[in-house]
Amino acid sequence: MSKRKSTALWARVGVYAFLLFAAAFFLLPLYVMLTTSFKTMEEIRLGQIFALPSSITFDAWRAAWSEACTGVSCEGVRGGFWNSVTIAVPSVVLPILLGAINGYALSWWKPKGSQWLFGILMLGAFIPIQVMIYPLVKLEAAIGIYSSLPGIVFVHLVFAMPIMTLLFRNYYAGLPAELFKAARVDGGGFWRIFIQLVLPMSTPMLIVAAIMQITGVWNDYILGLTFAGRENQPMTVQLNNVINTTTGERLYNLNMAATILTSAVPLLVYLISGRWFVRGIAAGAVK
Amino acid sequence: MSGVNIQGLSIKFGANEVIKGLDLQVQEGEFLVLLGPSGCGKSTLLHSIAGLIDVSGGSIHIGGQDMTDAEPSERGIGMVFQSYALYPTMTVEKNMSFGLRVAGTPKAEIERRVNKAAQMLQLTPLLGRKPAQLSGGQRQRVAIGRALVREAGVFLFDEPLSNLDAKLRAELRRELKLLHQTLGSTMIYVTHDQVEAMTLASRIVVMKSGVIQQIGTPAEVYETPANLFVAGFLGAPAINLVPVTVAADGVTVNGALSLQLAAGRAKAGQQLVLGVRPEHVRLQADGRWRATVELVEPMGNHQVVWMKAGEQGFSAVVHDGRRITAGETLAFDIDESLLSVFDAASELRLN
Amino acid sequence: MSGVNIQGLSIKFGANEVIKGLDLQVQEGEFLVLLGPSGCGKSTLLHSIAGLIDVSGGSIHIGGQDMTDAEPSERGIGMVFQSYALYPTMTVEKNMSFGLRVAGTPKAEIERRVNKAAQMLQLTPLLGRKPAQLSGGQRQRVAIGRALVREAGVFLFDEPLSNLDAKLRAELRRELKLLHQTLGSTMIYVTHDQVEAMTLASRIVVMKSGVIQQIGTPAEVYETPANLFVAGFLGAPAINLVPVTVAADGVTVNGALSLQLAAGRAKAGQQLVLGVRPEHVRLQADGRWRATVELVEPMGNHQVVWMKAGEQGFSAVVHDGRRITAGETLAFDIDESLLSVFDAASELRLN
Amino acid sequence: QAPLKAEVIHWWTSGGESAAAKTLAEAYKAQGGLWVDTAVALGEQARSVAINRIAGGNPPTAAQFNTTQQFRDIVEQGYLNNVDDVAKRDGWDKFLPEAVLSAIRVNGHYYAAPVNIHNMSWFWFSKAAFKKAGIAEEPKTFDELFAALDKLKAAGLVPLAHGGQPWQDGIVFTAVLAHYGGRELYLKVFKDRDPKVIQGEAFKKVLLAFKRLQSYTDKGSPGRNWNDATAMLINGRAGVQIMGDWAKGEFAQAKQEAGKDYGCTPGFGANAPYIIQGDVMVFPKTNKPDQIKAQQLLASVITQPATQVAFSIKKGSIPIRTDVDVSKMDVCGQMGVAAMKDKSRHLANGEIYITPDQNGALQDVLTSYWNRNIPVEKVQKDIVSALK
Amino acid sequence: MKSKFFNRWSAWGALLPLAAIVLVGYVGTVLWTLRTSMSSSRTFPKDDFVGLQQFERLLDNERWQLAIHNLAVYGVLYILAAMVLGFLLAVFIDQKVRGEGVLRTAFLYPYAMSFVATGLVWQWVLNPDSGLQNAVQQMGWTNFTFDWIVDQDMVIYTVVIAGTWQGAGLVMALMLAGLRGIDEEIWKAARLDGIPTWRVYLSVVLPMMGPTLATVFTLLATGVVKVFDTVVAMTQGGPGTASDVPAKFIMDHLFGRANLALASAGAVMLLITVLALVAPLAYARSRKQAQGGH
Ligand SMILES: Nc1ncnc2c1ncn2[C@@H]1O[C@H](COP(=O)(O)OP(=O)(O)OP(=O)(O)O)[C@@H](O)[C@H]1O
Ligand SMILES: Nc1ncnc2c1ncn2[C@@H]1O[C@H](COP(=O)(O)OP(=O)(O)OP(=O)(O)O)[C@@H](O)[C@H]1O
Ligand SMILES: [Mg+2]
Ligand SMILES: [Mg+2]
Repeated sequence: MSKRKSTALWARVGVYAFLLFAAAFFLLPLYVMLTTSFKTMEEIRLGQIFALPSSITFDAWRAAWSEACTGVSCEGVRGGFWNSVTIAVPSVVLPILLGAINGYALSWWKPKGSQWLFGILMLGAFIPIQVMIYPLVKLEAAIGIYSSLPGIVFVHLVFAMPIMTLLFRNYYAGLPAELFKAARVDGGGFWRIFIQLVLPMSTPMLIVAAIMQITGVWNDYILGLTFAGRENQPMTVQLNNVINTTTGERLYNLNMAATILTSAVPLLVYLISGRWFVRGIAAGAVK
Repeated sequence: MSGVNIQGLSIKFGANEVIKGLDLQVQEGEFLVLLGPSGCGKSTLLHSIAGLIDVSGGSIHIGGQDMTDAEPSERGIGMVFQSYALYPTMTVEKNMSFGLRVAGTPKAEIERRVNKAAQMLQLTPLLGRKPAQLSGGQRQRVAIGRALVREAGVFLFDEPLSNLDAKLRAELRRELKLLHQTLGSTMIYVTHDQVEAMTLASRIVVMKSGVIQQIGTPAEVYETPANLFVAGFLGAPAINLVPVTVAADGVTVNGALSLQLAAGRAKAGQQLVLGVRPEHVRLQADGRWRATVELVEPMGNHQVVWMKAGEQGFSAVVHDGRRITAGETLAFDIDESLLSVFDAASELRLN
Repeated sequence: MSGVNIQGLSIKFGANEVIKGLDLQVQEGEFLVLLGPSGCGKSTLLHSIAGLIDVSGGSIHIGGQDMTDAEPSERGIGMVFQSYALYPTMTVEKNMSFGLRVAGTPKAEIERRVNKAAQMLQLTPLLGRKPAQLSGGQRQRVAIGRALVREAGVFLFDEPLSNLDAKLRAELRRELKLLHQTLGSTMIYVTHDQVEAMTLASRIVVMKSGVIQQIGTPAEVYETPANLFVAGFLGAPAINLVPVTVAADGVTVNGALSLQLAAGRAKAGQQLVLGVRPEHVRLQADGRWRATVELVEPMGNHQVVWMKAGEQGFSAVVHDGRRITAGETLAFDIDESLLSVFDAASELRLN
Repeated sequence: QAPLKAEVIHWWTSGGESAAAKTLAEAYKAQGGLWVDTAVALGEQARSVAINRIAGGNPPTAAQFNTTQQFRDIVEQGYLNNVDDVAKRDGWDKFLPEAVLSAIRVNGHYYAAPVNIHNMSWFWFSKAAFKKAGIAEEPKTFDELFAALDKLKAAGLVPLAHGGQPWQDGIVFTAVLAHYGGRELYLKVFKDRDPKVIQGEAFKKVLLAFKRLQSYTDKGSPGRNWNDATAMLINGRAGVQIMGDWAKGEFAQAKQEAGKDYGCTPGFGANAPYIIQGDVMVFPKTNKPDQIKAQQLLASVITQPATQVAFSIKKGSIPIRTDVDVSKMDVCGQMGVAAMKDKSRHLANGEIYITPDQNGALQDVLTSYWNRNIPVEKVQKDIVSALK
Repeated sequence: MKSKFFNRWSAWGALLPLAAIVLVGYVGTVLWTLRTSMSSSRTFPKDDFVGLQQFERLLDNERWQLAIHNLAVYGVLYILAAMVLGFLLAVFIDQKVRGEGVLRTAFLYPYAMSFVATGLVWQWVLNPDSGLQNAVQQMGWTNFTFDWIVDQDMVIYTVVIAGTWQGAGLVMALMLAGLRGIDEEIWKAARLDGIPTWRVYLSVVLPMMGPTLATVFTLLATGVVKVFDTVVAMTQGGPGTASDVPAKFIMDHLFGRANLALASAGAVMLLITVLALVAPLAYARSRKQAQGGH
């Protein structure tokens, strides 16, 4: 008994030790980023990256948010925030929805020939996206959505399709087939089953998909830059302008602050999404 | 309108042919019970009627229409799955109402039907729970409820009461019978409970390895089993089987019994098997044979007595309360008119 | 060594107390059958004995040791889950042998045990299949097999035979009994099948809503039910319950029956309920009462006759083959010595 | 009348650069224009955005570019408007050095407006480090440079602060080739790409000197950013860095003053070649009269003397024309302007003679050589094939 | 019958957008890329045809060979490390630990951050002068060396470390979603069988998560083939070209070096390599499915 208790205790200690160790590994760069963002450039030049800032200054944060100049405009990363939101909302919702529908159709209905479609799509996932930019520009120019909000959303849709489809297809393939049978007897047509039965069971995957898509879209800037048009430039364009200079002076404290600020939205999503990671979605469904 | 007509049905899983050229006519409004050993293809048959597995051959007509390739939802069926297949994310109430909501039934009507079914299945206090929070029997009742609310033309029940206690089962059995009468729907019902089979069925189908062995009323199947398999499968305790050889005159067997076999059905020297139901073995002082009691099983309202006469072991059911003890020797007799006679080679019934 | 001793056990799901201060001693080598209506807490009790749910109060000793907080694997238990809980990615053979392989049992021994169980459960040809490729009954048998190979000190069976056909069920019942005798392990067995309960149990526990109603041998529970619930729960068709009022003298009831009640157990004017098993209602020409037949259910080896005497409906079991038709009026009698008498208010047995 | 709107794509994104860009925008505004800014970090990226937008039919009014072979590519495709009218009107021929003119002229037409001149191979010295190592004077020849480096090494300092990234390796190579190998060899290699010269002894010596410089770097050099290397000079840990004129920005940020805290030279000796590279502004093809007007106005504004000085002071580069007031520029800037006045010192950056592809291949060879122990003969052979 | 037809049609109808995207977005661009790879295009696509010249040049290119080699090393190690670490994290987080939300976010946050900046931090941390080595040496262990990032032979492993740091969190999230979909009763059965927890994860849970693993693997594999940011931000492909990868090679030629044709040839080569690796797998799978496996 007591031996068991003590082994359980040790197991517990082991679990926490591992998690804390892992957390340390994961958080180390964040620590460096944070401390750097509070330092002055003089202090940073000393090269003591692990040292705490001798005195905390918020200048870099302020500059990153609202003052830093990239080109003629000096509004920090704040400038593109609403553009990013405007791009992100449809570019997250549409691919996830379409991915879920695709995954559902591919895994449960399996229309003839669809596996070929999926195969090609998955192969497409292995092409570096930059190679596809030029033809896509031509395509969008031809159909007249180049340099517009629909233009950028369409591109995000294209690039998200393989992963989103894969994600949902494999997830649905793991659900008990009996449920599909029951739903078909209950008279659910393709869409009914999807909306009323499948979607509610997809919460964990929807969360994962949202995490991926939000991160992807939010952090993208090359596509936004190329396809969104001047009016819709996402905030990452500013971020990259801030941190991606080669031949101008580089302000590391500002870079770090800007990076953290720009990641705030995905980070918030990560934190909030947690409560949907519940246990046993499919449990108790079938005997 | 909703009879089911199955012709030459064949179903394969890979190389394994599970249903083999099966023909079955179910009349409209009939209550058909499917019986058969575990793994004989009962669930597979129901699934194919429901359109949930693709058939390898043959046709299925429902209500006169060829439904072999129709969508499950098109077929006008309600089904209880052996494995329940409840929707895990929906509450009991949602589970039951899903089909109706999909069909666009008016809200009030849905509520009425769900409440009616919940009441009948004693699920009312559980309507708000999710399947994972239910006991096995409760889940099974939700599965029944989900089928019932559909008020379909054909109901397919796959062992719907197997996880319920005897009392509830008896109640539900009665409710189902009532429902069958009021709705007039066709019911195809798989069960392993012979009481259910006997009380519910207008006809019983006995299957073995994907092949139908006999179709008939409960009494027919029980009293005049078509072959050795059916005889042995029905009845608890099982029928007593006695191998015998026909004597020269063709109607008396082993010198002691004389049987009414249709002329020409048996010839001298032929190997037969006699089937005697345990309840037809009468322990009476003036019996023609004697046997030694080996084991007595008290069953509440009756006892089962396991005996041996010579090499032949057999059982008898005793209803009076008399004390019988192992080791005792008793006289017994049987009524020849209630005997079943089978050919040992073909296993088919002869009388 | 492996008796089970449960004291003051309480289990809650949220606010819902499913097991309420339950005490239960199971002797080593005993075959205890748990009976109770669907949702009364049987599975929950088994799960708590196995250590699979945390108890809210009370203690569980197994083999004399406090195991309330022990790991399931340390309790020396084999269990069949009501929902089977097979490992979906493993073959039948792997499913059965997994526990042994992990425990480091020698290969030959594993093979021996698995083959033995597979043979007993008629699973040998299916050893290479995955659970999804099995019929319901086959899955259930795999679940039994997985428990059996453990040859544990305590076996917990949660409705292990519910999805099997009567014949197989009878065979397995016998095998389990045999196994129980050879292994000498303690068995706690949930079933809804009264034949199983009667034939297997050394004692029966009847539960209701998480509370034990009666513990006793099958005969005790059946013949002298401790309260109205137990009486009504056991027996099919159910016991006939007749509400009566005690006459002035305290021993005759409604002027027609005289009962042997212990002095002082009932007083004049008290409301009682009499319980008469259907098989104790004897249809005989010289019976003291008459009733009209409402429904006759043929059951193969017996008939159940539903009758009405005045306002009181009741059933009788008839074993001789005589033809009874609905509408007929028959005389009947009952044996007062076999009556159960309950207090209508407390529902407890009085005689 | 509405101002002439000009959308400009450029990669001046750092603080100093954007201040410089702002001077252009303001000058443009003052003369009746409206600068619409599209800043995109990294030259490659900005160029590819411009090209994609041209291809997609939504070109900007103007785009920053480099006068490399790629510039000639898009001219050949007919994607650019020329600014011959402006050049004629403003008389570019008169005040722009020939080196600049030839860079923006294709088939006799001017397809770009020059913005500034960069020299990417300056030598920077840390006075603090030199003092610590006991070096009294900044080197005047390449041999003195090696001597200084040796002294720095002996003093336990990092002699050469270097960021081991391919483009920085390239900068060092260019500097060695121009200042150690000399002007003739430089042109033979880049302009003529003469295999015999490349496999000859003189070039071999250049390569060996280049590799010798590598031995003065510290272990942490690979992957380091150029400004971290500059920081080593600023805090006196390292003595010398070879880097473009934008390094001044870092010194300025650290409040160090040219000539006082750090030294600089664009080469050794009075006749040392001055390597010219410049940013230019190109004007994608459009038929809209408004846009063409905007393009021409912009071309004109950019090249005006006042704009030029204001821009270069902020940017750290030097003006494209020498007829300007340099008094506000720092010592290094003035050195640059002085060098620019002497036409014989002009030397175009190698990239102008070779395609980006060849340049890249050359960079691959150099960077391998810098980082690995490869026989110099093989490197010579590889360079021949890279420049083929 | 009408409805069966309708449902089939619905399924196809639902897949139409996908089909359009595949056709136009993928098949179209692949064909375009293939075509371009056989031209002499530089900054802009050209219509001429030069046969397999670009491929010959590619195969001759030492940098490309090194990049492919690095990709193989990186691919194997990164996928392995990210999957193992991600799975372990998911498993440990699944032990009903306190602060699950915080931990989950801590493991996931790298995925949210622009690698342009975090790559810089990794470059600092791994740099022997400024980073870990220096810090540890100053704490007294003067013999401690950790200078992989400046070591030709080891630098690719630092990319693996940083890549794993960035990607493991996502793997964890996916695995966690998969883990939490597993029926509680299976766990109970395994506990009764006396299977040690780690063994349950390994022998029961992991096989049940087959589809999740496939997802994760594919996800990581596509990431490997396209790996670019990580390398550029951390090492710029250096020291020298020691940590070069095909995507960087392609990108360099696409933009900086204005050699569209060679970049396209690189992309085609990559695709062919993937096809060569994937095709037998896909074929085996479809064979297995056709035989009625699950
Ligand atoms: N996870 C849960 N949350 C809430 N209530 C639960 C949960 N699991 C079971 N219950 C309830 O606890 C009661 C007892 O359940 P249990 O499974 O023990 O019943 P049982 O006696 O095994 O019934 P059955 O014969 O139907 O299997 C039921 O009323 C059930 O609804
Ligand atoms: N997916 C499958 N692949 C291969 N064989 C299968 C599959 N499903 C069922 N079988 C086999 O088909 C046969 C018939 O199965 P079915 O489920 O119809 O039996 P059943 O009569 O319902 O039995 P039970 O009474 O045990 O539920 C069984 O032997 C079973 O093993
Ligand atoms: Mg079945
Ligand atoms: Mg239960």
